[in-house]
Amino acid sequence: MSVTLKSIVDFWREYRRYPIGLVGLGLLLLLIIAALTFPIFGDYQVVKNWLTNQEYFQDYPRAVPPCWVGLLTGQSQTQTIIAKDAEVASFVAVEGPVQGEDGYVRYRITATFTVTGATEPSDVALEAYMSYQADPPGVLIEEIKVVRPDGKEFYLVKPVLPGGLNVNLPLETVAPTIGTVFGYPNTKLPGADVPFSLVGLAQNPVVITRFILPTLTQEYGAELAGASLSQLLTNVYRAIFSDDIAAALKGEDYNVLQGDYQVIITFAGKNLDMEIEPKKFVVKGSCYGLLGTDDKGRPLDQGIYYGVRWALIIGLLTSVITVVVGTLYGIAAGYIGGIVDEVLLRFAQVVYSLPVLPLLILLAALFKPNIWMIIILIVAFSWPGISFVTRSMALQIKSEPYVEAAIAAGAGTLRILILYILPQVLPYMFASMALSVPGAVIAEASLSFLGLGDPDLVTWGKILYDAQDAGAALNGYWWWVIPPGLAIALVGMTFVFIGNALDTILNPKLKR
Amino acid sequence: MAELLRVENLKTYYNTLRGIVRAVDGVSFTLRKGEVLGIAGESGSGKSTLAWSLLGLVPPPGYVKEGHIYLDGMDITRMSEAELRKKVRWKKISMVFQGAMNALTPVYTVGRQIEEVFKIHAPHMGKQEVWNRIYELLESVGLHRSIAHRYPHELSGGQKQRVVIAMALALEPDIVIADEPTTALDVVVQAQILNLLKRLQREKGLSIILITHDLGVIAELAETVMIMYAGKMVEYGPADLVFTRPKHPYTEALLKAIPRLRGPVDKLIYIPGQPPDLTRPPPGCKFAPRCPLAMDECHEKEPPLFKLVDGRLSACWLNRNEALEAGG
Amino acid sequence: MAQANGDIVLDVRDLKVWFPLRRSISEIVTMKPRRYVKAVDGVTFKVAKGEVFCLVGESGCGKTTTGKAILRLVDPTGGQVLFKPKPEILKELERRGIKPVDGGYVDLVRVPKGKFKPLRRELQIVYQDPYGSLNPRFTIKRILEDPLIIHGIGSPKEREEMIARILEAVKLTPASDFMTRYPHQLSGGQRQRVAIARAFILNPSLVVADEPVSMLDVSIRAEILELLLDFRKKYGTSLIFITHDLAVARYICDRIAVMYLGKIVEIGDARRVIEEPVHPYTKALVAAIPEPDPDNRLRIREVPIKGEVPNAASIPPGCRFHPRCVEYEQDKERLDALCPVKEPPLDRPINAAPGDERLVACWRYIEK
Amino acid sequence: MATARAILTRVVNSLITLVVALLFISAIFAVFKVTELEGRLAEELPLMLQQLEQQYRHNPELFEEKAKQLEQDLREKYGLTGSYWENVVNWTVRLLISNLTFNFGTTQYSYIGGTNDVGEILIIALKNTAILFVTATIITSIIGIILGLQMARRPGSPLDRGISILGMISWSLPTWWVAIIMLLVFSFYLGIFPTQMKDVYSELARLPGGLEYYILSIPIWLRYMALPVITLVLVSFGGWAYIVRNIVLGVLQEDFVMAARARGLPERRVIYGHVLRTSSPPIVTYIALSLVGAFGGAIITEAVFGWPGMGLVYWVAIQNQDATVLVASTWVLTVAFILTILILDFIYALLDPRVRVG
Repeated sequence: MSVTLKSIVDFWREYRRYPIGLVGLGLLLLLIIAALTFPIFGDYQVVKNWLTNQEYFQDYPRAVPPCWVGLLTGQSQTQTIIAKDAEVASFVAVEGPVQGEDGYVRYRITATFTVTGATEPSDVALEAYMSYQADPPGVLIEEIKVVRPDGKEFYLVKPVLPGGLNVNLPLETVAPTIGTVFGYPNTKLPGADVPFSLVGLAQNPVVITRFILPTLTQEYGAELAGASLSQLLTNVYRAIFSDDIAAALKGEDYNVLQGDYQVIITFAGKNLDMEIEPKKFVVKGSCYGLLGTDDKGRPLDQGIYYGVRWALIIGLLTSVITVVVGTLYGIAAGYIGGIVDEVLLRFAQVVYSLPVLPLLILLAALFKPNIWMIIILIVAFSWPGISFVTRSMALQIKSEPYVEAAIAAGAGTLRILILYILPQVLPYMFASMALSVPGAVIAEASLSFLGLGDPDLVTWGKILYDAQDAGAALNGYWWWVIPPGLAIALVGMTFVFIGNALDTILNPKLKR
Repeated sequence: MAELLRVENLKTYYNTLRGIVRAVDGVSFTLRKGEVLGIAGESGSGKSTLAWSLLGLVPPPGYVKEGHIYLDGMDITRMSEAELRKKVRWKKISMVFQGAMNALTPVYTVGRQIEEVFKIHAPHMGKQEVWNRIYELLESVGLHRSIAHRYPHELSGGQKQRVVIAMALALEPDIVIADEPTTALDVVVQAQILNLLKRLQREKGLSIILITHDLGVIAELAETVMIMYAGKMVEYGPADLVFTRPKHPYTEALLKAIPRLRGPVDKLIYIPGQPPDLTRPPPGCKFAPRCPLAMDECHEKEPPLFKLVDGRLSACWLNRNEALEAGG
Repeated sequence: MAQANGDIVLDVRDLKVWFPLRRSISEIVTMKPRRYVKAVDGVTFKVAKGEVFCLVGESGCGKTTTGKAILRLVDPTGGQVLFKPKPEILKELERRGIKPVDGGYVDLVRVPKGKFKPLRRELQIVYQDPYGSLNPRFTIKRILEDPLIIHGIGSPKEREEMIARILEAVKLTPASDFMTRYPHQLSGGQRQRVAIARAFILNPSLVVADEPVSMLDVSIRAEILELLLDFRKKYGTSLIFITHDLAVARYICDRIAVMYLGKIVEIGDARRVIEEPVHPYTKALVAAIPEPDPDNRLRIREVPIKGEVPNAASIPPGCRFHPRCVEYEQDKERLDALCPVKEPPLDRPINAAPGDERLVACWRYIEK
Repeated sequence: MATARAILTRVVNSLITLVVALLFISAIFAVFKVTELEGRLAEELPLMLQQLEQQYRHNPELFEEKAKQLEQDLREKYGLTGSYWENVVNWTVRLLISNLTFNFGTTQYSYIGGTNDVGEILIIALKNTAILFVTATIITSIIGIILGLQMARRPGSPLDRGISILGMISWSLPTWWVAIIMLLVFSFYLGIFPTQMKDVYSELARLPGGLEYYILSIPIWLRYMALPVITLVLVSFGGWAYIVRNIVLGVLQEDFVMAARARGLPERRVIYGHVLRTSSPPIVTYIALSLVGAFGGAIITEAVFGWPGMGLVYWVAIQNQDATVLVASTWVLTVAFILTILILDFIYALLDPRVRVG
């Protein structure tokens, strides 16, 4: 026992001398930690919904870069906020009931957020549970406005008359009901989650023509002369965040106005008793998280974080099985020798000279295998390389005088194999295991990249497939392309470094 | 006879991780024209390093620390690589390498490799002339000329050794260094190769430096013998004297350790222990720890090379009284 | 120590080891018979108890293969190897269903591989290369313990004592110091002593020593030879000593067999054979050996032999030495009907001195 | 004599490999095909039977007969007359023949060259793949060998360490990913190179005919090839250099190197004439191995660049689920691949006199 321990200690002493090997070991530790901590720090829901449920990602900004980019380039960005349940309170305030002198009871939702980026947030969305009772039934929306940092108020809903003058009429005649805006039957609203989207509202033709345009023309009438309706229709949302509202509306250059914004929604009704419970508040900023999002809004950091475990599983499992199969095959061929060796060797050569990837592609395209099948397929094509080396090692060790001396001392075949041949082959096995990890990881990634991976698995290859499918390179979505590839390379490098150090220790010819 | 080569206090060291290996540590000798110098020593005594030093070919991390090697008055240790190549190697000094099996490039025919030597060193020679010379060379070492068109792996050990000797003679150098020229050959072939060397040496008046661990082989050829131990020369003198009346305990022990083919079967003696670690040599005489005659002094002070009455050199304190002077 | 005392441990009769050659495609097509490398081609000799028997010859003459075939490390193609094990081993073999040939001998060639194990205690080998013959991953203790474990000898404590004793016997002292070391921490000579210890730890009746000193420095060879002779004396072990060096053979051997191309050409008392060789090949061998005698420098050494050793796959017909034989050349007319035609048997030479037990395979000397 | 034997062994080996590959490809496709056709049959047959039943409502006996006839006809049409495995075997044989005769039929999708004949598509694709791959391999080998030699001559030097690490890193990079990055940098951000390499054809179509065509087409080819070639070279030269270094380092320790130096040969001659020449057989072996390794990555790289080669054919065929083209291209690629290895084997035998004779 102590002999084994001593040899391990000796080995470590030798290994320590290879900085590259130490780097590899450090990286491996990091990767293992990453793989193990996903359940703690990762968002499993994201990964679960990644492939199947696009709805889940509707709150995320789409195809936005990571937020740290702003720090590097000096360009400010608008942070994405996705607040749920309890967190919502820090962004959204609900006031009410307020009994107005005009006989209406009012409730007001105020959502506050900050725009710091050079581009406007792609959406500001709110979801709240609402239920109400009113007599007479019906809830009106008195106004929806955005209060901008420059103090201007941008009305999305404001009761006005076609003539442009605000007349003191009862609200019922001028204000829309909750259903007109939010699409619910206006008579009775039982308790329900009601969604609100700034983009949705600002791009809703009905809302624009009935409410927004009248208020805008009232204010910017002169400046907007000559702008076409369709222009106005498409540019309303941008105008909300523009330092020059009119220019933005006309589609001219403008800058995003930075600062604190408030979205205020006021409900009103006679004898209104409302329950408003904000559930979710979302600002789809111009950046997201550590690694940005893809074109479906999926947060790439989670996908890549999750991918670590599968890369390690695929890489290690494939290489371990490959090496074990190859080694046993090689040792068997080498040790038995004779005609058996000849046949085994010939077969291995045949498998070896098949073009692996095309065959893998064919198999994967025809039979749509799951990840375990893919691993088995990769192993099926990659064991011969190992078997050649172990075969010649077995042949060489078999002819060493000390093995013959053991036979002369009466040692049986099993004893020779286990005590004499295996210990010599074992270090080589470890080295080749490490060195064949990158190949396995790349092979799986390649299949996934072609869209032939396990359909139920989020892997780096699959993320890259989506990127390629969306033309990420040609659209400049570098954050979608670089990190998954780097992650693959990192796993590969980890094991190449370790394998290389092992190889150098085992192969004295390469030393110095 | 004229002095061809003079080596003065040559020190060739290797820088290794474990420390400096003093492979050759202060060796001096001269070689006259037509003289055969045998250098004998066991593994690790520095004899091959000495040979490499003479051609300026010490492989890194080795280097000539100090000393001079004068060839025709020029100091080889001061020469640039280009000068060595043009003036010394093969033209003046050629070498028959240890393990001739591996001294030939496996991918070229034998003739082509000899041809290359002429191409580099005698570019004026015509192709026909060169090939005639190649055939002549091969025949002079007892090979058929068709051997020129064969690859090294097609030849037997003895044939390869002959080819290597023929190649060494190509430019008619003054000195041939033969490093273990017969090791790994069977006795019959060994005898043939030794005969060949003997014949060539006589015919051409060659100077040969013969390096081997086999005192029997040295006795076949060498006029003068140098015995090396742990990078030092311990005895140097005419073969007749060194073999019959050794003056260093190491030489004496070596001779007594060899079983003989003729004469009474004496009990062999052996030298206990093993050669010193050259990175940490013992103080005093390097042989003292294994020497049956070692005195206290031997462990402390390194003996100089004493020049004895009969002209021999011996590095042993026992010879102090007999010595004419302490040379070295 | 001659064989006269009749206590023969090993009796090798007509031993053959042929290695089949791969046939080329044209040979397969033309259905030519398979060719063989006849490494050992009918070798016969006896080894007495406590005797040092030498096999000498040039590389490729089959001396090592003969040694390994006796130990069944190489499978013989034919012949008999009669070996007399110690009584307790013999009993063990009988228990395993191996019937001894008369006189307590076992034919090693006919013992099935699966039942050979008890015999391994009796037959051991020391190799030429001290660097390759010890498992680099085992400590010295483990190397020496392995044979004991394989044969189930002793408790761990007893085994350790045995190892200590044998290490002292091969002068690796203090034993405890060497036990924990690995082979790479030893010098060549020390390793060879470990190899000898391993061979003798099972107290075998026969040890094959395959060029045990040829890779060692001259200054320590004598010590290793001494050690082998010591063990022989102490335990009465018989030694088959394989060497290419006639001088070493003369020093250590009682009897000697000179091999050429898989056959013994001359066999007899070591001193006699070397000092007065009869077979032309032996003569050539003896003549070829350089000795540290400065007088040699002055003469060209005459080696009475022609050409080079032919390939063992194409052994010349008749006497396999005749194409290189100088004496055949000289006496061609008389010998032409014999040498190139008929293989000479091993026989007493006609002019043998009385008491000379030597046998020679040469028509020139046996033909009456 | 012995040379003939060595060559024959290699040819036989390649033939065996081809047969195994052929059987393998045909058989797995047959399994797929039979399964697919069975599925189609199971879908179509009930519908047609329903129709038939309507037609022969009044004559159940005739219906039985007609129904049997219908199933029989359909099965024959699809080649599904036997049991499942019989069908697979039948299909395998059918595919074997079409593969062996390179008679792959047509496809409904459009690939390259404006043809629907699978054979023609593959010829164009293979040619383009060869152009790209051979160019890249030649450049890589030259750089790799020169760098490797320099590294071996000074082991442990900054150059040696640097390239070694680069080699290790590139060993862990998927080639096609590097291709995406290259596109991102050079085509998207810098706009130096075109993005879709298959556009080379539309550009070539604009050229005049005759001799002028050949002269003018070269720079166009070069412009479109540049980025893919740079990518392939960039990814593999480090690994090459590292392997060459290790092979050469081994050879440098051989005795004949010092012997050659002792003969006064100039260092260049020692290194290139003796060391490199002796290292060349293992280096050629390594070329073969690296082709095996790099090939897969390279064809996916083609797909990324839209280079009109086998990779693009694969990519499109996978998107279209075009099994016919997939199988045909796998077979063609396998044949090309095994032939390449065979040729390299011959080169090896030519370079190494030991193999040439023994």
